[in-house]
This record gives sequence, C-alpha cells and structure tokens, in this order.
Amino acid sequence: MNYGYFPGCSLHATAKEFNDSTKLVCDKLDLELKEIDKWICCGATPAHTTNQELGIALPFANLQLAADQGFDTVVAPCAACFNRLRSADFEVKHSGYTAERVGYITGSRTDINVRILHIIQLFRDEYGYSRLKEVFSKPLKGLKVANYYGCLLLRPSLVMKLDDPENPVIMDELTNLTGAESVPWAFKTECCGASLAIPETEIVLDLSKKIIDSAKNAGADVIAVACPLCHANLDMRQKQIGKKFGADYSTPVLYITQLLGLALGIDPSKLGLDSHLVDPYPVLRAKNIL
Amino acid sequence: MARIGVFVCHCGENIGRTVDCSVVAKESAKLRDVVYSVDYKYMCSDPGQIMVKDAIKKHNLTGVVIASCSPLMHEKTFRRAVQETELSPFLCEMANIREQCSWVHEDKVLATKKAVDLVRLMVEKVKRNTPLEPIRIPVTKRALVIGGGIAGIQAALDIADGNQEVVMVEKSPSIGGHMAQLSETFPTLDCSQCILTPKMVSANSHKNIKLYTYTEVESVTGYIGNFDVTLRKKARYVDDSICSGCGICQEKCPQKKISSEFNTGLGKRPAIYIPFPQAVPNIPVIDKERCTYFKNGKCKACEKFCDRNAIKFDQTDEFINIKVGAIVVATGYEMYNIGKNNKNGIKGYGEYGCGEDPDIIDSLQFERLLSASGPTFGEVKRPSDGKVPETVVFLQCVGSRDKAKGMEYCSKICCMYTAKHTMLYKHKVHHGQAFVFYLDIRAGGKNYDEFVRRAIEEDGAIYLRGRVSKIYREGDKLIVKGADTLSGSQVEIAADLVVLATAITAQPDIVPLAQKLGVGYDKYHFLSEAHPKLKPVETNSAGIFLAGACQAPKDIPESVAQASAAAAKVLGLCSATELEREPYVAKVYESTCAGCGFCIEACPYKAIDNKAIVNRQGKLIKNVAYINQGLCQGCGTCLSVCRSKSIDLAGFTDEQIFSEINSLFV
Amino acid sequence: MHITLNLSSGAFAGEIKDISGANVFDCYQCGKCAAGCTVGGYIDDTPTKVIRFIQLNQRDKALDSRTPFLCAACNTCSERCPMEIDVAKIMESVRILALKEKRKPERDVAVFSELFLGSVKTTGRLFELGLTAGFNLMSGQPVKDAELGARLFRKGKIAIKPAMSGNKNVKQIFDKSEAVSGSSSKEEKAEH
Amino acid sequence: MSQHKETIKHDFEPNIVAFVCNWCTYTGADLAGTSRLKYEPNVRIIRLPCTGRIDYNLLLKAFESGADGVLVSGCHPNDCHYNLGNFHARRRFTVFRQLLDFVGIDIRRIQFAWVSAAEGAKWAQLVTQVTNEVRELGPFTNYKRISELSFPYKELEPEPLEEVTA
Ligand SMILES: Cc1cc2nc3c(=O)[nH]c(=O)nc-3n(C[C@H](O)[C@H](O)[C@H](O)COP(=O)(O)OP(=O)(O)OC[C@H]3O[C@@H](n4cnc5c(N)ncnc54)[C@H](O)[C@@H]3O)c2cc1C
Ligand SMILES: Cc1cc2nc3c(=O)[nH]c(=O)nc-3n(C[C@H](O)[C@H](O)[C@H](O)COP(=O)(O)OP(=O)(O)OC[C@H]3O[C@@H](n4cnc5c(N)ncnc54)[C@H](O)[C@@H]3O)c2cc1C
Ligand code: SF4
Ligand code: SF4
Ligand code: SF4
Ligand code: SF4
Ligand code: SF4
Ligand code: SF4
Ligand code: SF4
Ligand code: SF4
Repeated sequence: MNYGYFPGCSLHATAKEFNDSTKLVCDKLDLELKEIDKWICCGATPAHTTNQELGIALPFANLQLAADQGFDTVVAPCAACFNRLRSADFEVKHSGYTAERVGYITGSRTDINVRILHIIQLFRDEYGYSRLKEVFSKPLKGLKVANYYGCLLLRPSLVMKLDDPENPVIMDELTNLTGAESVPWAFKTECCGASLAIPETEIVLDLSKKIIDSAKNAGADVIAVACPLCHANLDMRQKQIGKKFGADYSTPVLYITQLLGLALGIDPSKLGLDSHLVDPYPVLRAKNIL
Repeated sequence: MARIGVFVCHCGENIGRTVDCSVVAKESAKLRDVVYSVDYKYMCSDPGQIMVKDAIKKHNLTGVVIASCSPLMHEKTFRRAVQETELSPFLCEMANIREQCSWVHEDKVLATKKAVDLVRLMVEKVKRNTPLEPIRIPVTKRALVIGGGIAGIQAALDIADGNQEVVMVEKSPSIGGHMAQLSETFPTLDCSQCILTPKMVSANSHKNIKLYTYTEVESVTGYIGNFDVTLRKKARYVDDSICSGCGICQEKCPQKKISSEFNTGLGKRPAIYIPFPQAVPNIPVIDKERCTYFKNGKCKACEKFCDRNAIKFDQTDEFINIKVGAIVVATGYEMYNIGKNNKNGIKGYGEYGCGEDPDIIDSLQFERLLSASGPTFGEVKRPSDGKVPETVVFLQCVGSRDKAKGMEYCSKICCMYTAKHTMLYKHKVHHGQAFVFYLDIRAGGKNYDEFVRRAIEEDGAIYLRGRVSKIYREGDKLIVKGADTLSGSQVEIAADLVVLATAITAQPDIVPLAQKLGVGYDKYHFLSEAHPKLKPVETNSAGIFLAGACQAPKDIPESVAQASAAAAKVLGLCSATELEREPYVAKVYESTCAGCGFCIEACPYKAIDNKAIVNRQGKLIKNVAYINQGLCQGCGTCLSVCRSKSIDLAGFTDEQIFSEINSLFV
Repeated sequence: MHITLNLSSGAFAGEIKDISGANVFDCYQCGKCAAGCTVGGYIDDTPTKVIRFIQLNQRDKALDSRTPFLCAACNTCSERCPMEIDVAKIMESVRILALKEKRKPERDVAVFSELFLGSVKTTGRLFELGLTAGFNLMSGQPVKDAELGARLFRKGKIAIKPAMSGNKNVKQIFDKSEAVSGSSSKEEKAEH
Repeated sequence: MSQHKETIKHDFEPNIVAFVCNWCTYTGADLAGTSRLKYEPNVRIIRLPCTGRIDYNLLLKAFESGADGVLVSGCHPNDCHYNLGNFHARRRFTVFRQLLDFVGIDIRRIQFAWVSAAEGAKWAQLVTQVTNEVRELGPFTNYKRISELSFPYKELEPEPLEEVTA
C-alpha cells in the first residue's frame, strides 16, 4: 500500500526534522510515502478565518490532487494541515451547498473519497502497536515524556475523530511502546496559541511557558509533539520565555517521530536532533539513550 | 333513526382562535342524522354540560358528539354528564378539534375544514355505538409498593394507616433510599436520619405492611384491581427468621476492604455486611462476588462465629407470588456519573478528569463527609490525604441542562442542596471558603430562596455565575478554571476539594420494570404520569401510581407529598369492592368461527380459550374460541388475526371504524 | 456601556447564522467558553460576551471587538459548549465580517493573515522568511525576532528562496473564492 | 422567535389517514398540540385501542375511500400498552407493504412509525414529512390495482405471521 504524503509548508522549512524523521521511520517500517505532486498550502488558520470558501478550497484542492494521482489515503504529519484537510473534507461531505461552491472554485469534482490520516494514526491503525513493539531495537527506557497534543490534532473531535479531545492517549501509547514513560499532566490539550506566534508573540510566550512549566512539574525530561506549530512555539521560543520570565528554560522538545526513530535505532543526527534550539543531547545522554 | 347532537366548544380562545366554531356547528347541522348543533365558549363548564343534558332531553338525541379537546382530557366528564340523562354514556363521542386541530394548525380555513371532517367522522361512529354495560371487576384490597426510599415508605405507611394491606419491595438490603445517606436537609437543616429512621422502623413493624428487602419484581400480569405479581427474593445467605442482627459476623469477616455503597465508596465494608447501622431490617447479607468462601471454597468465618446458626450458604433465590389490586412505583433516582461515557448518549466529563481525581467528588459523597454517621464521622476531610479542605469549590448543573452531555433537564434539587452544603461546610470549617459556580439559582419553594440568601449573606459563600471549563491538578491543589459572566472574566481558583452537583438521573434498570408494568417513560427514562397537571400521580396503566423521584427529580417534601397523594389514590381504589371498567372487550361470533386458534395464540392476556360446542346429545359439533371478558383488555389483536372475521371489539367494531373511514373524504 | 434595543433584533444573529450555521440564541450565557478560552487573559470581551452582543443585535460592538482577532481558533470552546454551539466558528464569522468591512481591531493579526495568504497566492506555498520579514516591516518592528531568526538560520531551518508548488490552479482558487464569498444563500446554509 | 410563516400553496393537497393507538401515539399527538407544535393539516386521525387492532382491511378501506397516504403509528417495541400488540401489527404491516410493492404501488404511501406519548415533536415532524412525501407522489389513483387482486381473499393473504421478522 502506498500513501499520498502531504508534508505541508512547515515541513519543508522550519520543521525539516519532522519531515526527515517521518520519512526515515516510515522507510524503516516499510510504509511507503509518496509526496503528492504539486501540492499547495492548506491555508492554515489565516485562510479559514479570513474567507471561508478559501479555507475549504485550498485543502480540498490537495485532496483532489491526491485522488487524481490515484491515492486513496493521504497522510499528513502536520497537525494543522491534518486539521484543515479533515475539516475541508467534512464540510464538503456534509453540505451539498459547500460542495457545489468548492467544485466551482477548484474547477474539479468534489465527489472524491480519500482517507485522511495523521502520521501517528498511521502507526496506530495501519501498522499496529503489536508489530511496532516488535521492531523497536533501542528502547528508550528511563526517559520521561510529556506528550503534548495541542489543539489542532484533536479538535473538533467530531471532525478529527482521532482520539478523546480531553484525555487523548494515542501519543502516550506510542511513547510507552518505545520503553519511555509518558507522564500524566494537565496541559496535554491546552492550546499554545499557534496561529498567533508571529503577530501576538507575547501571548504565545505566556501560553508556552505554562505548558512547559506543567510538563516540568510533572517530571518530564522531554516534551513530545506532533505538530510543527507546537514545536515552533515550545522549542524555538524557550530562550525568549526565559528572558521574559527571568528563569532558565531548557526542556527539549522532540517530534514523536524522532522518538520512534530513536527507538528504531536510527542515527540521531539524521533524525534532525541537531536542529533543535534546545539541545536534546544532554538529557538523552544522561538517560543512557545515546 | 339516529338523532345526533353536535356541541362545538371554543375552549375560550384555544379553539376559537384558529377554528371558526360557528361554521363547524353550522356545517355539522347539515350532516345526515344530525338534528341539533350548537357552539359555546366552554363546553366542559357547568352551563356547557347543562346545555348538553337539556338538548338530549329536548331533542330526543340518540347520540352526542362533543367537538372540543382530547378525549383523554374530558371524555369522562362528558360521558358522566350524558349518563345523568337517560342516555347511555357510551353514546357520547368526542371530536378532538383542539390538540389535533386548533393547536397544531395555523390556517383558519384549513383548520375549520379539518374540524368539520373530524366531527363528521365521530357522527358516523356514534351512530353505530351501542349502549354498553360497564364491566364490574372485583378488587384485591392489597397494594404493592416498589422501592423503599422516603417516597415508598411514606406511601406504604399512609396506605397501611388507612387499614389496607401493603407489600413493600426493596431491591437493596435495607429500606431508606437516598435519604438515609443525607446529612441534614434543606430548608430546615434537620437531621435526615432523625426524621427518617422512625419511619423506617414503623414501616417494618406495621401490622399491615409486609416488607421484602433484597427483593425485586420478577413479573407482573393482570390489570387494575387484580394484578398477579411474582417477586424474586434474592438469596441473602442469611436466614432472616433466625438472625438477631448482632453483627458478630461482620466483625469476623476477613474481607474488610470492599468499597461501601452506602458510603459512596468513601468507606469500606466486609463481604457480609449490614449496609449501615440503622438499616431496616437489621440483617446482614453476603456479597457473593466478594466472599472468600464463594470465591475459593474457604473461610466460613461468619458461619463459625454466628451463635444462632443463621448463615445459610446454600440459600437460593425464592419466588413469591402475590395478588394485589394497586401498585405504587417509588424507585427513586441515581446520580449521574461523570466518569463514563455510558449508554443513552450520556457522556462523561473529560474536562473534569472523568472523576479520577480523589478530591473531585459528587454531592452525595459530600453528604457522607458531612454526615455524623459517615466515614469521617462528620468531619470534612478530603479523600486524598484526609486534610481539612480550606477552599472548596462547588459546581452546579454538572450534567444537567447540558445538551452535549445528553441531559437537557434541570435536576431541580441541586441548587438547594449546594446552598446547604456551603452552609454546613462553613459551620464545620469556620475559616474555610466556599465558592459556587451556578447558572441560575432555582429556589422556588417555601422558605427556599431565603435559605439560599442565608448561605450567601450569613455563611459567606461566594457565588459565581458561570460554568467551569476545566479542572486539573497542580500539586496539592486542584485548579478550577471557570467564568464569572457577571463581571465578564475568567476565574481561576486553587481548591482543596471540588464538589460536583451531578445530575439526578433515572434508575439505570428502570426500563425493564416499566415494561413489565406497562408504564410509559420519557426520553431520559423518568416514568410518565398520566397528565402533567391533572393526573400527576397516575400512570397510563390503570391501578399503577407513581411517587417520588422515579417520575422526575424531586426533593423530600415533594416526594412525600406525591407519596401521600398516591396512597390516597390507592385507598380510594380499595374503598370499593368492585370496579367499573370500560366494556371495550372482544366477542366471538361462534357461527363463523372456524376454531383455528390463531386468536388464542395472539391474545397477550391469555383471555381466549377453546370452547367445545356440543349438540343436545352431547356430541361435539365444533370447537370455537371463547373470550373471558374479565381478562380481555380490548386491544383488538385477535380481530386482526382472525381470518374469518369472527371477532369484533365493542367500542371499536369493524362497522364503526369502517364508517369512520368511509366518511373521511367527501 | 449603554445598549438601546430596537425592533430589528435578530438581524445580526441571522447574518452570523448564514456564515457559521450556528444559532446564537441557543446560547444561555453559561460562560463555559469564556472559562476555558486560550486567550482569555488577553481580551476585554469574553467569547460569551461577543455572543451576547450578537444576541442583542449589537453589530458594532461585536465587529469592533478584539476577541475574534485574537482567537487562536483552538476549538476548546466549541468542544466544551454544553449547548453544542460552534463558538470558534462564530468568532471566525465575526472576523470575516469585520475584515470585509475593513475593520481591524487587531491590526497586526489582520496584517499577518494578509501577508500569509499573499505568499500562498503567489507561489502556492508559504514562504516563511518572506512572511516574517514582511510582517516585521509592516508592523513597524523591523528587528522583532531577529535574534531568533539568526539562530534558526544557523540550524538550517530557514529557506532563503520561496518554495514553489508548480501548481497553476492556485491563483484561480484565490480569485474565485474572493468572488463567491459573501454571496451566500440563506436557506441552504441554515440547514447545514 | 415567531413561528409564523406564510402558508405555501401547493397544487395538490394529499389526504392522509393515520391509524394510531390510544396509548402512545394518540397521546403523543395530543402532546404536539399541548406544546403548540405546528404540522400539516392534511392528516385525519383514527383512534384505535392498539395498532394490534389494525388489519389489512382498514388500510385498504382507507385507500379505497380516497386516502393518498396512510400512516400507522403505535408504541415503541416493548412499550405496547397491551404488551405485544405492536409486534403483531409490525409483522402484519411488513407483509402488507411487500404486497403493495408487489402490485407496483409506491410503498412510501404507507408508513409505519413508533411515536411514544412523550414524542410530540416526533409526531409533528412525522406528519409533515409523510405529507410532503405523498404530496410529491401525487394523488393515489390506482386503488383498482389492489382491488383487482381480489384482496383480501384468503388465497393471497400471506401465510403465518412468523415468516417475516420485524
Ligand atoms: C446530594 C443530595 C442532597 C440532597 N439533599 C436533600 C435535602 O437536603 N432536602 C431534601 O428535601 N432533599 C434532598 N435530596 C433529595 C432526596 O434525596 C430525594 O428527594 C429523595 O431521596 C427521593 O426519594 P425517593 O424515595 O423518591 O427515591 P430514593 O431515595 O432514590 O429511593 C428509591 C428506593 O427504591 C429502591 N429501588 C430502586 N429500584 C428498585 C426496583 N427496581 N425494585 C425495588 N426497589 C427499587 C432503591 O434501592 C431505593 O431504596 C438530596 C439529594 C442529593 C443527591
Ligand atoms: C399569572 C399567573 C399565571 C399562571 N399560570 C399558570 C400556568 O400556566 N400553569 C400552572 O400550572 N399554573 C399557573 N399558575 C398558578 C395557578 O394559578 C395555581 O397553581 C392554582 O390556581 C392554585 O390552585 P389553588 O386551588 O390552590 O388556589 P386558587 O386557585 O387560588 O383557589 C382557591 C379558592 O379558594 C377560595 N377561598 C379562598 N379563601 C376562602 C375561604 N376562606 N373560604 C372559602 N373559600 C375560600 C377562593 O375564592 C378560590 O376559589 C398561574 C398563576 C398566575 C398568578
Ligand atoms: S448472621 Fe449471625 S452473627 Fe450475623 S448478625 Fe445474624 S445472628 Fe449475628
Ligand atoms: S465466608 Fe465470606 S462472608 Fe463469611 S466471613 Fe468468610 S468472606 Fe466473610
Ligand atoms: S437545580 Fe440548580 S443546580 Fe440543579 S440542574 Fe437545576 S439549575 Fe442546575
Ligand atoms: S419570584 Fe417568580 S419570577 Fe421570581 S424567581 Fe421566583 S418564580 Fe421566578
Ligand atoms: S381484544 Fe382479543 S387479543 Fe385483546 S385482550 Fe381481548 S381477547 Fe385478547
Ligand atoms: S381466529 Fe377467528 S376463526 Fe380462529 S378461533 Fe379465533 S375467532 Fe375463531
Ligand atoms: S459555552 Fe456555549 S452556551 Fe455557554 S456561553 Fe459559551 S456559547 Fe453560550
Ligand atoms: S477557539 Fe478562540 S474563542 Fe474559542 S477557546 Fe480558542 S481562542 Fe478562545
């Protein structure tokens, strides 16, 4: 089976390591990802909060591309893209009126049926936990992970249908399979203010601080994320947070695919562990993982 | 020749606004065999009824059609009026031009036309009505009360004091219901057990009451005045005729760590247990699932130490057949559990941690913490570490008034008991602070609003108008993120204990019981009364009444009032030796009956039997069906299975219905 | 604050319903959306209050509120609303209307959206560097995040050249979306 | 908000007959009234003790007398006031519908529903829905087709009820 891969804009830039680790892990697991040719930006939050039609048409055009290129499943690692793809699909399927408009705007048919999966869903539902457990060679024993789901991955739950919107477990289950220990904490699903990062940086610094604090209080060594926007706010802004609040902030933030990659024994530099602003190596070394 | 009178009611404005009643009267006058028609403002009023009676006499009417409200509302009224003349009450029919016409349509022309149609239908039917004789049935002067909470106890005592026998059935090991678990009660703050326990004791000792605890209703057949009920007395493994209630067995039982139902999981009990010290009867029961002996064949400590040899490991469920004339259902309620996404679309509260944090408790648990007989002997200590909580946050409307969770109704009592909780808490923890998140305060009872005001003004509870979005733990504290819509702000409170006023829900196992009884229930599974205003304790099944919170969320005063009302209804029923029943029963035409027996199979009441027809020499000519009129309930199922059309149903004969259909569209 | 109520109450609610499909009169002002709102600490009007403005037909008060612009579209409110109201979508609708009328109570957010979409429109994909630089210029803070930018650059995380999708359809999607938006037909939306 | 809407004029106004049981649907229809819900005025209710009382003849008679659509409604499964009447009705009804289908009559003209005493809103919605559907189907003209079957003579009546499960 091959999957239509929708990396999204971030994975080709700031979230390069998410892209690399996703591909390496899938490779190792024989999950064949083929990038959708000529994919376009899903429009993220700015599109649907500015013009509803645009907010649906942009992601939907990608589903049309996938369908035209013969894919029956699209996989997106970016939670924001996943959210927009799912929402667009949902809106088009549930309203003939929207379907008609989107058909007109994209100039292509709307009666398509493509499954949309987030990358972690691919591991849970397609590959399966039992097989996953067997292939892990380097268990991450002793590492305490706070899994951060954020908002876009889960909500609206009726549309995302990925996991419980308040007490999700999928990332925790995956981390636990690697031998690491997922810690219970309160801010799993709080929003980091993703879309406000550039225009309202101050808000995002506050929100991110609370999230990191909560993870630290829960005893986490690292935070795991499944979204480039979460990563951008939590990893890249820790220095700014430290400055703003006058404290030292250095909790590594890893993509869940990087954790899985480590468990599969993939070279950490290939997984992009070097490109984080908060250096994860010291913690990983201290835990005897590297 | 039929002579029919038609009486069209305006029902004030209710019908008159949408249906032109004078036109209906005029059009009715044109119908064949209608000799008199009139419209009037209130047909059911005294002058209205007199009009009907006068017209019957003056115009020699042989049938009457009242075009007004639903027959379910006033058929009895008008038939009684008709009966006061020479005419048989069964020659009166109603055309429902209110519920099924004026109230549901808007176009005056169409509604008037429909009203005329409905009158015509009934004129055609009533012409074919016959003066039936009501059926008399004997009444068994004994009542069954199902459920031994305050409602059931009150109903049983009132009936028993009225000198009728009562059988009371309680599914748990003791009577008392939820009231036994409460600390002090609003609006007077008197101690719940102090006012309840004497009633429990007299229910057990009353000469007219036979009490079965740990017993459930297995099956119910029959009808008003004559119900046959089978009870299943579950095995207690203790012989209640020998046991003295000494309690030694409880002390000796090695299984001590079972979570106590009575203490809402906040206390422990052994495998053989008396649910609480004041239990009635004061006899233990063995929890078979948890008992070491039942699990692996060893122990029997209780048996060894019981000096009366009351333990009986080989006891089995016992079935008891009783005959009763009336039934009172008083099965009460359960609290909504925030933990599970359970059946009927009722969702849990992920945002409040699904009840997994020990310091997020429900109100009933808080009652146990407040109660002198509770697990903390009345000291307010939080479950996680036994610390006295200094900041307590109460949340109202948890699950209630919440479409998303699947319960849109108001649970009615939580506003009041939350106010009570803040007061009792303050009385016990003087330096403590209570916060209450509420949506509205519903305190519409005698002295109720004053009570809530007292909580705020004298006992210093801070009321915040808004819901809470999330509760999470941060170290020692629970962070409550709520809103205060009055100031338009987010509010965050670091609390030691959070108490959720969770919704009052129907008993989870009520539906099968309702089905056995033939009693209706609403979409939340609360049992349905026959009429929300005029028959609040009756059900649609004659002879079966409701009391207490099984019908809707109710506090104690209301439960007691309804219980006494139900008792009055039962006593009224039992005051007659015979009942009159509407004679809508089926009848077999023996000449055409082929004796195929299909109807016998189909009848849900087993009212049909085979009857041999013999000639004078005693030789069998044929078998036919025979209907026992005492058992027949008039459902008509037999008619439609009979291929030779050999059965008819009085009141709904083929002829009547066909003539209705024939006159539908002219 | 003073509010005068008049006969046309409900008109604005109708407009919102056309765009969002949500009936604001379902809201009983419980405040649960306000209680959990991600940006609750940074706004004057809670989402609950914005909905109240709509209920009371206070078009200006709603459209000039900063809340819909600061809303992070995190859906926390919609997920938890006891009346199953899509609050986030209502915020989105208010914002769309405000933008259409060129009201920008939160200029920076609006500018950011414009630049973001502008970038996508030209190349089919987002050019992060261009976006950040452009935003900093237009918001008059040219050195904002400059230090962060430099560190990212060293980590190889900043692409210097815009990515191209090679998809020729993009411009058309933008233009046609622009054209159809606002011509919504009422009945159909309502049933959705 | 006001419930008022303009009355829409249609070319064809169907006649709908509803056979309902006294305990559930009749009471539910009353509740629709008490709650002032609005529905199409095309329906005429015939009250019966139980849906178990309904045999084919009543339904046929209804079509013969000019009904364009027939609605049969009683208590939900297990809620029958008489315990079982609605099961009998349901089975019979399924067979009858198959028969109508067999002679080429649109089975949307005859519909079966469960409406409890608590479901006023369901009743209102049901009547409007059935009325609209039948309105679309147009007048019922081929009663003759059924009567030509010389129904309800016994040869055609389906054999024991157990064959069809609800
Ligand atoms: C936290 C809390 C605080 C409260 N505080 C007050 C207060 O201060 N003042 C006040 O007036 N009210 C108060 N109430 C309300 C009060 O509890 C109820 O009004 C009252 O208990 C209702 O009595 P009931 O007999 O109808 O039901 P229940 O008390 O629920 O009794 C029903 C009984 O029927 C039994 N039963 C159930 N199903 C069956 C069956 N199938 N067969 C046989 N038996 C069955 C049950 O075991 C139970 O014993 C409070 C309620 C709560 C939750
Ligand atoms: C504006 C309004 C609207 C309402 N709407 C509703 C509604 O929609 N639904 C609803 O359920 N309820 C409604 N109610 C409530 C309803 O009116 C009462 O619940 C009901 O009338 C109470 O009945 P009652 O018999 O107790 O008292 P009353 O109706 O007051 O009857 C008492 C009777 O006793 C007589 N009487 C008084 N003193 C003496 C005496 N000393 N000797 C002899 N006779 C005496 C009086 O003359 C009177 O006839 C409404 C009330 C109001 C004010
Ligand atoms: S069973 Fe025996 S030991 Fe237990 S309470 Fe009864 S008499 Fe006492
Ligand atoms: S036999 Fe069972 S009930 Fe008796 S003492 Fe042992 S564990 Fe307890
Ligand atoms: S009684 Fe009060 S707390 Fe309970 S549901 Fe009703 S309004 Fe809410
Ligand atoms: S006094 Fe009347 S209007 Fe006021 S709260 Fe009580 S019931 Fe409502
Ligand atoms: S009408 Fe017929 S089926 Fe119904 S109870 Fe009477 S005899 Fe039995
Ligand atoms: S079904 Fe009809 S023919 Fe058969 S036994 Fe009964 S009454 Fe007689
Ligand atoms: S949560 Fe829903 S009902 Fe409550 S105030 Fe917000 S929109 Fe209104
Ligand atoms: S979607 Fe917007 S309004 Fe709703 S909680 Fe998130 S930030 Fe607040």
